[in-house]
Amino acid sequence: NSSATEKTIIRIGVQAQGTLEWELQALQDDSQMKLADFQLEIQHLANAEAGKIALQSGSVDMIVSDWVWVSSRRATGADFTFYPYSNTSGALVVAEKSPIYSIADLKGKRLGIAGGELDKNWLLLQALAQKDQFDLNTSVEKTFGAPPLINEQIKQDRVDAVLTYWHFAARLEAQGYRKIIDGRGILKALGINENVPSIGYVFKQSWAENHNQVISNFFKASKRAKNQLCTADAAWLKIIPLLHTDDVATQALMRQRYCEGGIEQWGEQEQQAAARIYTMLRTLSNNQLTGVSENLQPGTFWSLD
Amino acid sequence: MLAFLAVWQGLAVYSNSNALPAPEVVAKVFWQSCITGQLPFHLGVTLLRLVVSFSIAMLLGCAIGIALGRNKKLDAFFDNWLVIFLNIPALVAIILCYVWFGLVESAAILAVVVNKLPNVIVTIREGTRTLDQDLLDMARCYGFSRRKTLAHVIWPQLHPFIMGATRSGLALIWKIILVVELLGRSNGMGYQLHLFFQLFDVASILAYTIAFVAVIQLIEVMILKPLDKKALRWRR
Amino acid sequence: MLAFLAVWQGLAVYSNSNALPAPEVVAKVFWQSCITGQLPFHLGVTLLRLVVSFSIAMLLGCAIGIALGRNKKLDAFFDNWLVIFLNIPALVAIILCYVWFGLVESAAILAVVVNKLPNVIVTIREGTRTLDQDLLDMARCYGFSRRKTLAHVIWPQLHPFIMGATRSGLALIWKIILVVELLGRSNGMGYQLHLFFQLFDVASILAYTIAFVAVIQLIEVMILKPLDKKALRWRR
Amino acid sequence: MMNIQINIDSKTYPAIAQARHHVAIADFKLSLKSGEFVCLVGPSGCGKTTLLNIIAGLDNDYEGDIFVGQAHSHPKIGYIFQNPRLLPWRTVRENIELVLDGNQSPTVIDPLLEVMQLTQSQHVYPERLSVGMSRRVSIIRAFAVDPDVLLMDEPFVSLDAPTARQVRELLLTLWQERPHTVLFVTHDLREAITMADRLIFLSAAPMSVISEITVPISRSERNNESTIEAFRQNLINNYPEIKQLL
Amino acid sequence: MMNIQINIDSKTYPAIAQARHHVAIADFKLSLKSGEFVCLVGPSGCGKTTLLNIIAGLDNDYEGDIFVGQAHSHPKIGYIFQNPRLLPWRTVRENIELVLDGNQSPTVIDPLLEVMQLTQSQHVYPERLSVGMSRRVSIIRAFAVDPDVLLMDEPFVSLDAPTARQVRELLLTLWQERPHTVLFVTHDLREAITMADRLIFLSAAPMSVISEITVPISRSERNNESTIEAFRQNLINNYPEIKQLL
Ligand SMILES: Nc1ncnc2c1ncn2[C@@H]1O[C@H](COP(=O)(O)OP(=O)(O)OP(=O)(O)O)[C@@H](O)[C@H]1O
Ligand SMILES: Nc1ncnc2c1ncn2[C@@H]1O[C@H](COP(=O)(O)OP(=O)(O)OP(=O)(O)O)[C@@H](O)[C@H]1O
Ligand SMILES: [Mg+2]
Ligand SMILES: [Mg+2]
Repeated sequence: NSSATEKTIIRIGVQAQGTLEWELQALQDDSQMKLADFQLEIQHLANAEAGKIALQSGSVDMIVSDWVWVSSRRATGADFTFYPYSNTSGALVVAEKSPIYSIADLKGKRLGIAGGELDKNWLLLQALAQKDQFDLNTSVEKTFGAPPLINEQIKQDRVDAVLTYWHFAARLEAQGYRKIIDGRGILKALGINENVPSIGYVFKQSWAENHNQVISNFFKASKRAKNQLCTADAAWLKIIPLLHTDDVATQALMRQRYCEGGIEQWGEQEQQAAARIYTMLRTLSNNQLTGVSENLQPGTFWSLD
Repeated sequence: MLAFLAVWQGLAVYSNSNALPAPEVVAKVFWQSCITGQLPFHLGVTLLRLVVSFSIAMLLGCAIGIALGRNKKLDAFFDNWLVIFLNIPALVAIILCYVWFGLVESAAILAVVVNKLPNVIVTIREGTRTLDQDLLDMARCYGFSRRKTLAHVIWPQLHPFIMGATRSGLALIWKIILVVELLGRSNGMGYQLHLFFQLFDVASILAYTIAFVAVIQLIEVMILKPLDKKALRWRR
Repeated sequence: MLAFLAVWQGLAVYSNSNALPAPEVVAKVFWQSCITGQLPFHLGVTLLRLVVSFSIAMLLGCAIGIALGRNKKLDAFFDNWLVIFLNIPALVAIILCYVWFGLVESAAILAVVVNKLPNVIVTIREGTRTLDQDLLDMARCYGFSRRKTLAHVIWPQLHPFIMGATRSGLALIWKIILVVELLGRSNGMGYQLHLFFQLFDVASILAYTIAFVAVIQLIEVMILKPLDKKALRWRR
Repeated sequence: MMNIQINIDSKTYPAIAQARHHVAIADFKLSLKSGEFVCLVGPSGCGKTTLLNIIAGLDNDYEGDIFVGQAHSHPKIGYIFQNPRLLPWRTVRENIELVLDGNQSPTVIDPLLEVMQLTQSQHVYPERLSVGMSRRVSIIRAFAVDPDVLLMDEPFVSLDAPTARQVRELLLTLWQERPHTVLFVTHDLREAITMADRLIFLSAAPMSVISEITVPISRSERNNESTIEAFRQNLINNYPEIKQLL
Repeated sequence: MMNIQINIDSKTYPAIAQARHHVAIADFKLSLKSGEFVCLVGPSGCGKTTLLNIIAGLDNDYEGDIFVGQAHSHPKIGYIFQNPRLLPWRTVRENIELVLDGNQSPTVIDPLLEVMQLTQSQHVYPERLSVGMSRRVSIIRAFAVDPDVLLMDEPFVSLDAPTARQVRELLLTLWQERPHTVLFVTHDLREAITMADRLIFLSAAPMSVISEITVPISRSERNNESTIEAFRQNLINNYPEIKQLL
């Protein structure tokens, strides 16, 4: 029909099992979507790297990713920009009966780390340990690995604690594992009280400038969907198959973590906090995570007018 | 076959972790994904990609391999390139293909071909070097056409190399296609397997693996074995 | 070589995206990672794994391949297993190895071997089937010992197959070892490449790739080429 | 039917590894009339096969020149190699059919198979043939192409006496029906005398012509054993320069 | 030095694909005395090579039994195959040295190489040899092992007359120095008469013995050409049953 052709098409890369998929599912039942001036074209992608490839190759207009990456890309000339989506963050988890209660207890223990050396939480956790005058990097027995394998490691008691992504942490927690600290907690302990988003929508600035209104509308719709999921059980029930788990406790915990991650505040203050985190990560990772650029690139954060 | 099942069952019972589900669990998962049409769909998509990229890689690979094996100058020139292409990480090739050509089907296929082609070339080249000069001379002396020489003199001698390339080639493509699908397609076995891996759903992973192995077995029994038999019927 | 650089430079300028950095950028990155010792360290670790798993896979593979090629009954029995192992996705093998044996070095090596071994077996088996019966009969008639028969009659005939398996084997192991390191090791090229990949730092990826290709070229020129020459010096 | 002018200044196999370079042929001049039947006799390893390969155009790495037939037409060559060189993956019949050109009917093979007693074995793969049988197949293959030039490198070894006799007769019949130039290598002097218009005796490496002797026996008298024997004795007694070869 | 009892009820090659099954040998009985020199003469494709392979122990798929030598010691066999079967990737010398057993010195090869005129070529790879030269290498190989039983399948084809004569003499010298049982296949009746204690004439497939004829000529008279010729004529004229073979 004619109205459909007038709608702007937003091609969006969705990571399978990401929370964006939940929201897009919820949006399908959103009555206001019929009136919206945009239409979504969804490309399912298996993992974060696939999203980055998709965005770079111009096959999608928008993905969800992190701002450190956006900044480092901008430093090499790309014009990507970032708008916050969520601030859920990974966590340090131990077995229920573990003698570990604080970071200091990790000394001499076996620690499984999802991702790699450049995992943001791992870097920040080291910084935190530094404040307590000990070098976490040398005082724990590290095992890096893919998150599912790391989860298996703790289940098989091959490691004492794991630092992993939020939904893997949630799955563990639901099974009785105990959270020591999460990403936000680490930042707080490091003196950053602002709620800085961990991930957000990433898109080309040039594209965004041409579709300002549409993008803003899309973000509103996404937020609406999120509210729906967090407030309306009916809406939530519909996306339960996307969680791929029959365990009710896990489902509940995942919903809780997801809803806690909503962005309430995004302004000058948060962006400055992000800049401070950036500087911190830059030193911690010895430039590797951030690239050579000394500061967070200007324009990294997209502002809705 | 039964022995295999028994060993598996034994191991599963012994380890008793969700890292190795028992055969019946896998069978159930297998059956369910068949009914929902999920497995056939993804398998079909992957197989299609496999067939297309395999054909391209084999055809091109045989042609180039024979050319390099027979022509020393050409070989000396392309040898370095071959080693380079042989050892370009799958990842790099895949990323570059996708970034240049977008997340389209042809980019995926190209990525697979780029990964597989050098292997075929190397094997066939090795085979071409062992061709029997006496028979080639005979063909030349009796004025065989190029086509005739290829079909009746060269091809039968290359057969074991081609079979080797085919068998290990199917396996290699299967390994690569998984990564290709993982990084830029929204269907296919690679995509599905990654999802299962994220959920640590080993039962599903195994179910999909078995489906694929079954297909390959079918190809083996229906196509490769008879070909082998036909091609080797002259042997004592 | 120069041609390659030229093509690369051309493509880089033409595409002008950070997906394909120009040669000089890569050279700079390469130089820097050499100075910091990063690249040599990770390359060394990966090479060590490569050497160990390659040796195991080739030795076992040749032994089993020859056995299967010469013994029809054994072959019929193991054929199915071989097809199964050949087509177990790298991912599945790696996951299972890690889950069963933990994220340890030996699991990593085992995973690589499991992936590579069936390829070697298939190639060598194909080669063994083409062995010249006349020469084997001669050896038997003159009472050659097993060792003598292997060294002087069988091995030289398998040479092209072994070279094929070696060349494409190094490449395959390299492809797999990346995945192995990515999923469960905290050093090595695969681990590093994954980090770079997360950052989409193609320049570093290429720098590491080049380092690896250079090593393989070295192996090719220092070991494989001379071996080839020695083994083929009898040819007209 | 072609005349052949051979003029090889030298043919050298280069040194490789421990093997020294080897001058196989030096200063070799020979001309064959169109339709002539010539036998080559020379010590083992002197260079006869090398010569045939050069004439057949399989080896171009020599100094000198070879002229075969009229320049404007490409001569059809039948070559019975010293080893049968059959394609092991093609049956006897397929091996022969492969060399026929498009306008020859595959039925031309049948009478040849019959004479060579291979009709029974025509669908067998070469690995199942005895050596003598393979050799017969390779003979049929060369005859089947209706060659202008027929090169034969010890074609009748491994054949029993009656078969060899029969094949010799067949060859002569074909040759007389449709004359073509024949170059025939043999170590059997009696055979050479029975068949040839002219005998060429060759020296050891580097190969050159020691002596050319025309056989003056008429074709009708050739199957008389004593005539042949007498000529042989005559050769042995009266030609000291070829004594070493007999 | 071994006596050999051969008693083959039947040897059948099974049917494969289009090729029908083939009864190669039927009801074959032959016994060789220790140190005897026996020649086999039979039509091409009758089954001579098959027989030698059975005796050499390379083919166990037959009905009947073979007894070679005293049961307690494993006979050393020298086999000159119908094709040279050299290892192409080993030099002439290496090919020969490989068959020597541990307690033979490699220098035993040198005089043999000398006689066969291969000293020059000892470090050459077989692909660079002429056919006759390869054949000589395979002859040396069989002689070098000091065999108890020597099987020879048309060993002297592709050799020029003087070389063949020389090799025949060498063979006889070795045989007289250190007697061993020899089974010799040839299509050349003169050669057979010159060498053998006994001639065995064989029928076409299925192979069996048509006639056994002892050669009563003393060893010293064997190099007299006319004696040989006379015996040959005698064979041709007085033995109608073997007429078809000559
Ligand atoms: N592997 C085989 N399979 C089937 N048939 C075979 C095989 N080998 C030989 N034959 C057949 O057995 C018969 C005897 O073969 P053999 O090689 O023993 O003959 P021969 O007497 O040595 O002949 P020649 O003098 O030509 O060498 C032939 O008709 C041949 O076709
Ligand atoms: N490819 C080659 N490389 C080097 N030398 C060779 C090669 N082919 C043949 N020769 C040498 O050239 C000489 C002549 O070989 P050729 O095969 O022409 O001999 P021939 O006269 O046919 O002998 P025969 O009667 O034994 O078949 C031999 O000494 C041989 O060693
Ligand atoms: Mg020759
Ligand atoms: Mg024979």
